[in-house]
Amino acid sequence: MPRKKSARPKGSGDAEVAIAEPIEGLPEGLTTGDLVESYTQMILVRTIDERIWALNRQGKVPIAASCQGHEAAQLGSLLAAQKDGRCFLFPYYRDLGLKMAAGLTPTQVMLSFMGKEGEPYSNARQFPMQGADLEHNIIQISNVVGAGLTQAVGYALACRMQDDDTVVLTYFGDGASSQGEAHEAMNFAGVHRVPVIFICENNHYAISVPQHRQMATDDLASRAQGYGFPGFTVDGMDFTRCYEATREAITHARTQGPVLLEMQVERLMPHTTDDDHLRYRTQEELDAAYERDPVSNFGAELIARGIITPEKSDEIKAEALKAINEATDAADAATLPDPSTMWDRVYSE
Amino acid sequence: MPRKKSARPKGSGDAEVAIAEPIEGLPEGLTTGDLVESYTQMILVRTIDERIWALNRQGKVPIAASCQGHEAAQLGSLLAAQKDGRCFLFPYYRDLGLKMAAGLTPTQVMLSFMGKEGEPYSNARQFPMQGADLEHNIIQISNVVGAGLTQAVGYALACRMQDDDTVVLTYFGDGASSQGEAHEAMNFAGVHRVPVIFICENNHYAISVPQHRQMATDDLASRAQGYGFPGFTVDGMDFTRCYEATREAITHARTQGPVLLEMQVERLMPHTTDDDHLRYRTQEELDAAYERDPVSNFGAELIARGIITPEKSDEIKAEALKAINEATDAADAATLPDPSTMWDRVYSE
Amino acid sequence: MAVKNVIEAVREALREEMQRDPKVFIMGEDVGKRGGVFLATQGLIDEFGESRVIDTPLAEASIMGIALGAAFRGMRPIPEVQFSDFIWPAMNQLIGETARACYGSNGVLQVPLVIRVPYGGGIRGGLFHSQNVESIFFHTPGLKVIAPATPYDIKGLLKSAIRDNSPVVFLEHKKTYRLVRGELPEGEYTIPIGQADVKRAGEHITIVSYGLMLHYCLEAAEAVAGEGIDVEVVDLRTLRPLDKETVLNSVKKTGKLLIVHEDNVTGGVGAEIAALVADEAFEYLDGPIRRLCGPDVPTMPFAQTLEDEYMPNTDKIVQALRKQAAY
Amino acid sequence: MAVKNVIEAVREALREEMQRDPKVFIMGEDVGKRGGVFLATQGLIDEFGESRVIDTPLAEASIMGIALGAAFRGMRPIPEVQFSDFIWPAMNQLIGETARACYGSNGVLQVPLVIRVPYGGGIRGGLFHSQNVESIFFHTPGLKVIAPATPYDIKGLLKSAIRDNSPVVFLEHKKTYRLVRGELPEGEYTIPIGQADVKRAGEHITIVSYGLMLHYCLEAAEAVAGEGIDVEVVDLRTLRPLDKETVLNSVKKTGKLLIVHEDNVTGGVGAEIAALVADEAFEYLDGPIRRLCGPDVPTMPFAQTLEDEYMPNTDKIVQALRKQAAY
Ligand SMILES: Cc1ncc(C[n+]2csc(CCOP(=O)(O)OP(=O)(O)O)c2C)c(N)n1
Ligand SMILES: Cc1ncc(C[n+]2csc(CCOP(=O)(O)OP(=O)(O)O)c2C)c(N)n1
Ligand SMILES: [Mg+2]
Ligand SMILES: [Mg+2]
Repeated sequence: MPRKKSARPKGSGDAEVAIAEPIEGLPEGLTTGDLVESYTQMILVRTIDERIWALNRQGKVPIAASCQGHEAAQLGSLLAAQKDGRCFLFPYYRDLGLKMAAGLTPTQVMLSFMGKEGEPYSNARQFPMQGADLEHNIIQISNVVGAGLTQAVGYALACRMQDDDTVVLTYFGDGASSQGEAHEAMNFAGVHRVPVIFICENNHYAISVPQHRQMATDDLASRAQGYGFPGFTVDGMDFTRCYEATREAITHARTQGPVLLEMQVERLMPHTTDDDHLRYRTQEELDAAYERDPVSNFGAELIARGIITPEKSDEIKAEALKAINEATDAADAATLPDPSTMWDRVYSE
Repeated sequence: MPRKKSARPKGSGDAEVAIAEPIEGLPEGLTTGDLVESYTQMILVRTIDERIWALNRQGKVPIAASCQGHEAAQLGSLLAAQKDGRCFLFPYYRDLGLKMAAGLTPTQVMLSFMGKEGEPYSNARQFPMQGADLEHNIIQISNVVGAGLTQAVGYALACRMQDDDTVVLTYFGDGASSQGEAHEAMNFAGVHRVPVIFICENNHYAISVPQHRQMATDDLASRAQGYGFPGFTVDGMDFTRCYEATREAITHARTQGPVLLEMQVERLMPHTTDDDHLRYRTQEELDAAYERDPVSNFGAELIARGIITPEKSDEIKAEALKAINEATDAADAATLPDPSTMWDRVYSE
Repeated sequence: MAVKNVIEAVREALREEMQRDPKVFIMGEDVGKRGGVFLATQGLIDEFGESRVIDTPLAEASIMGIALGAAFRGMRPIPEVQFSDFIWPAMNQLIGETARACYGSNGVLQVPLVIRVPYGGGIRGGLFHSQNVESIFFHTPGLKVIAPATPYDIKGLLKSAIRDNSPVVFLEHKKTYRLVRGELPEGEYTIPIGQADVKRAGEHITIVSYGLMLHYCLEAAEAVAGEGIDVEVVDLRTLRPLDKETVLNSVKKTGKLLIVHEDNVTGGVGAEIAALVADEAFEYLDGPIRRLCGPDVPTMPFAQTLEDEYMPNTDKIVQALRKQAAY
Repeated sequence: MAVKNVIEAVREALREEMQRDPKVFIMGEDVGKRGGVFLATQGLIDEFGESRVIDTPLAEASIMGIALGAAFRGMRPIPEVQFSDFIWPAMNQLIGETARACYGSNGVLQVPLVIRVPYGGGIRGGLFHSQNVESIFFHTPGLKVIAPATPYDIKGLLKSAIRDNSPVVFLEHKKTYRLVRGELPEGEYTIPIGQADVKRAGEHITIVSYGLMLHYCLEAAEAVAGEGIDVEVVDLRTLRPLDKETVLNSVKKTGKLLIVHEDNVTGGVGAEIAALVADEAFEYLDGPIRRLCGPDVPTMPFAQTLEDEYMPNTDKIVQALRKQAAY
């Protein structure tokens, strides 16, 4: 699989952690079986993502943020965390792929988007998949941009206090990087060498605001230097690259402290179902982005390298469709939360 | 006058602005007359600063933050601003020297510290010299650390909107650099290339918290790179160096956008009159700091270079003492604000 | 007179004031090409350019602090917070700095600034896109707080707010944006800040309300009119400074008071209205002062059933009115 | 029983709870070697080490957010805000995230966290070192809010707060730190959250107060006792959840209510007390509900004359009591 030479070490903090240049063959710990499984997940995520959008147009899903274009970054980094086995996640609101690959069933996802009883993060008190899914080591209280970062740092600090070598991965967008709390989180993490990885899914837009109106630099990774830890920019459309960079970052975080990983991706869909991105992006720009679709490109790669056959790929897609259809029906049939539960659990019981 | 080789360019943004290495002779625009005048101001500031501390012990001044150790940085940068003639200031709460040199009389300063009628910033509604002194182009609403930075950026942006080429200088401490708003201010300034200079008076302490618990880097200037503009660290104990660096920064700010200037100073006194710094600093550390006293060293330099005589120096001190004595008496005799004015001016009239 | 909705009224006010005064400018997230997420600023960047319609980085504290700094220089900024839910990071600038700048400079600094805040629920916004945030501003001396309910009031009050030299928090209920329509006069007009409006005269019970709830109150008043309950509906419009006179006069006439708001009941604006009346119109009261407000849970949950349970609505108000009438 | 002041009571509670439970830790600005600017944490770094008494960078939002994250992992953080005036940058974490974490995860996440907040004026703190910030927390479902007035109550309530699994805003009036002294029992004790305390029984007028003002109220009650005015003084101690029972019972007995607090009057805690009584004890009221509170100016000015003008004090309370009695 050809890899783009995309890891550009930016931090001064710890030169010895420079991420290795891509080599032929698979990165450490990754099997072809993993690739097939991740591709299968990607297809599932993409299929449900598209379905949710359609359900929104049908009035069944009030709002959704699509992860189309972010799948390789989310699934690649997650796979590294899963293989490590001692990671905890504070995802971003656009991380449908991450949350699914971490363990949610399609039905649970559908319950989330339809706001039905049984929703796993908050029993539908919150926006889809917002709250906590402790079974899968995930917390995301809110979609207030930037607010999860300090919490992730605190969680990681607590792990260390408890002599537990968990590493925390916290995800955010290029827009979120402008928030004061992003700075405060990174600064504290640097000072206390907290085992946390800051993963920026940089899709170059915060709703309609393009990157050059968000930051004066070409990349975010250059900021890490000011916090005394390393930062890297990786091609977030390249699944194995994201896996590899995250794997190395986990090792670094556990032994030496924070890392900033910027994964450059594309937002293929409008910001949310409420948005129309043609107000602020040209069709040409979008067409170029579609060319870089991480899911179809990953599939094409796997086929080109003989890891799967075109028939297998079709089979994966057919199975995903079947699973999503069933999930949609199940969620459609599910009940709404009992109104009286609105009053519960304002405080710990 | 020997100069320390202290300018260490840190920013990548604009290499052409690297501040010149110190040369023999005076920097551009600076006359020996300026040096004598600035020394005279420094002595006045130091004398009043010491007096205020004494008055606190006598119960006449409820609280004071001393600027001892910061005089060269404050007066050097201010002189550059004054010579430029088109600068506006958002000072920090420790900037007694700056505020005096900008134009306050000793009596006005004493009225401020005693909370008397006629106090120039807020008529004694606020802590000493907090509010606005528009006559001298100064605004400092609060001493909430970090809050002035975004306001300074907004002020500078407004100047540009009005086709006015004012440059804004905003002062803050090493502690303040940790605030989210410091980040937000610098980020916005970088994106919009706002004519603002961020001057950090880095005295290596935020009350008791030492620099290495505040930031993981050796200096703050390295952060500028992440905002796409230049940052420099200068020896804040060196008056001419501070003048020179600020002068160049003003030119840069006016033509190309923000600059971060870190002036490394020493806090010679406890944080405020309420503090006892021996709880967290050793006597040895303090003794070393006293050696670097910018005021006595500046005086010694001027004498060594024959710019003033020892007698002249004594005369300057005697005059300062006289002025401060008169100011103290005047402020002592001044009345307190009329209680009924407490109700006024909650809203613009 | 043309019939417009609330968002159109907002946009008209912004455009007219920007045309009138070159010092007026807009800043916020996505206010430029996107026209704001609710399209309040749609088209303004084309008319006034990038320097007067500024897309900011995603950082509310700086939006507020920069606006304040610009106001100090004599500009008249209109920062927008995308949803009220995201105003919290800006609280220090708003409550600490903006509200106190005039007082803290002994009147030297003016702060001609209007922060526009889309707020409120009933739109399936869940915990973080439904908040009512008015009580905190209501409690802050130095701020003016406006929360109108109709296109006419919104336009007239937004124009007054922009011309005011004190900082104004301008609350626009999101659900009213497209739902509520009304006539807008052709010509120029403004509505004075600080005046409540009796939206329906009545003899038996006073309702005090504002924002979206006002419309439900008016519906409820109509609903009980047939039962012989004649309800007076006072629309506060401006929350701070509070128009005590209008509230007190109404209660002195009717003797009974029901306060309705969407915000959590405890410590909400309604508490102050009750306290005001229990002090200054005590002798006129014929019965206990009642509040029908959002319950004490953290804003509105997402699921339809839960949101419905949270929101005060016409039915719930009708029942409360019947209870008050029966007392 | 030893006589201690308020700051000593705080310190004792912290030390005992840290000894009892290794999950309890302290974080904030200058809490380490400096022992906090009010010396509440003096000596604790020596006893418990740097990992349990953490000097943070100067950044309140992160102090709060990091504490919250640590609580999610089962720790019991006690973040300190140096002065209440500096809590604003942390508001999003506190109001948006901390208060809603339990509700927003449907009860899955517990938040055993106590944020200690030195607050209040009368100490020549000026606009930015004197603030009363309780009303905003008081209005926030999901938070518990405690504001005791005596060393005994402070210690017992702080210990309960630390053991509670919900987030607690713990308000310590700065002026009481060294001014107010009282007996502390030798052994272990706690005081339940949510119970007001009748600090003085009386028949004619109820005063509801808390914090520093409580002491002035007690003095004033004594002062008018000789005039035949028998005042009952209710110390709320916990503001949220509010002990409605104790307030209502007292007013039902006396028929007259005066509410005293230092915070600005409009929209303060007193408004809710008035609203509560005007609803649920209306029939028992013998006269209007009065409030004696801080005026509606942005906190307290610095000059002695201005601060005195702002602060409610014993004299002003005495006058208000006489007026209430005469009604
Ligand atoms: C504090 C805050 N301000 C504003 C918003 C509204 N908002 C939601 S997402 C978003 C853009 C986020 O951009 P980015 O961080 O780049 O993430 P992306 O959507 O591109 O994945 C904005 C402004 C918010 N959720 N929180
Ligand atoms: C937001 C905020 N938090 C805390 C404080 C209390 N405080 C006042 S000064 C100070 C330390 C400031 O340190 P630094 O910025 O380095 O300035 P220095 O005092 O060293 O000049 C602190 C914590 C404050 N004023 N504002
Ligand atoms: Mg983005
Ligand atoms: Mg410092």
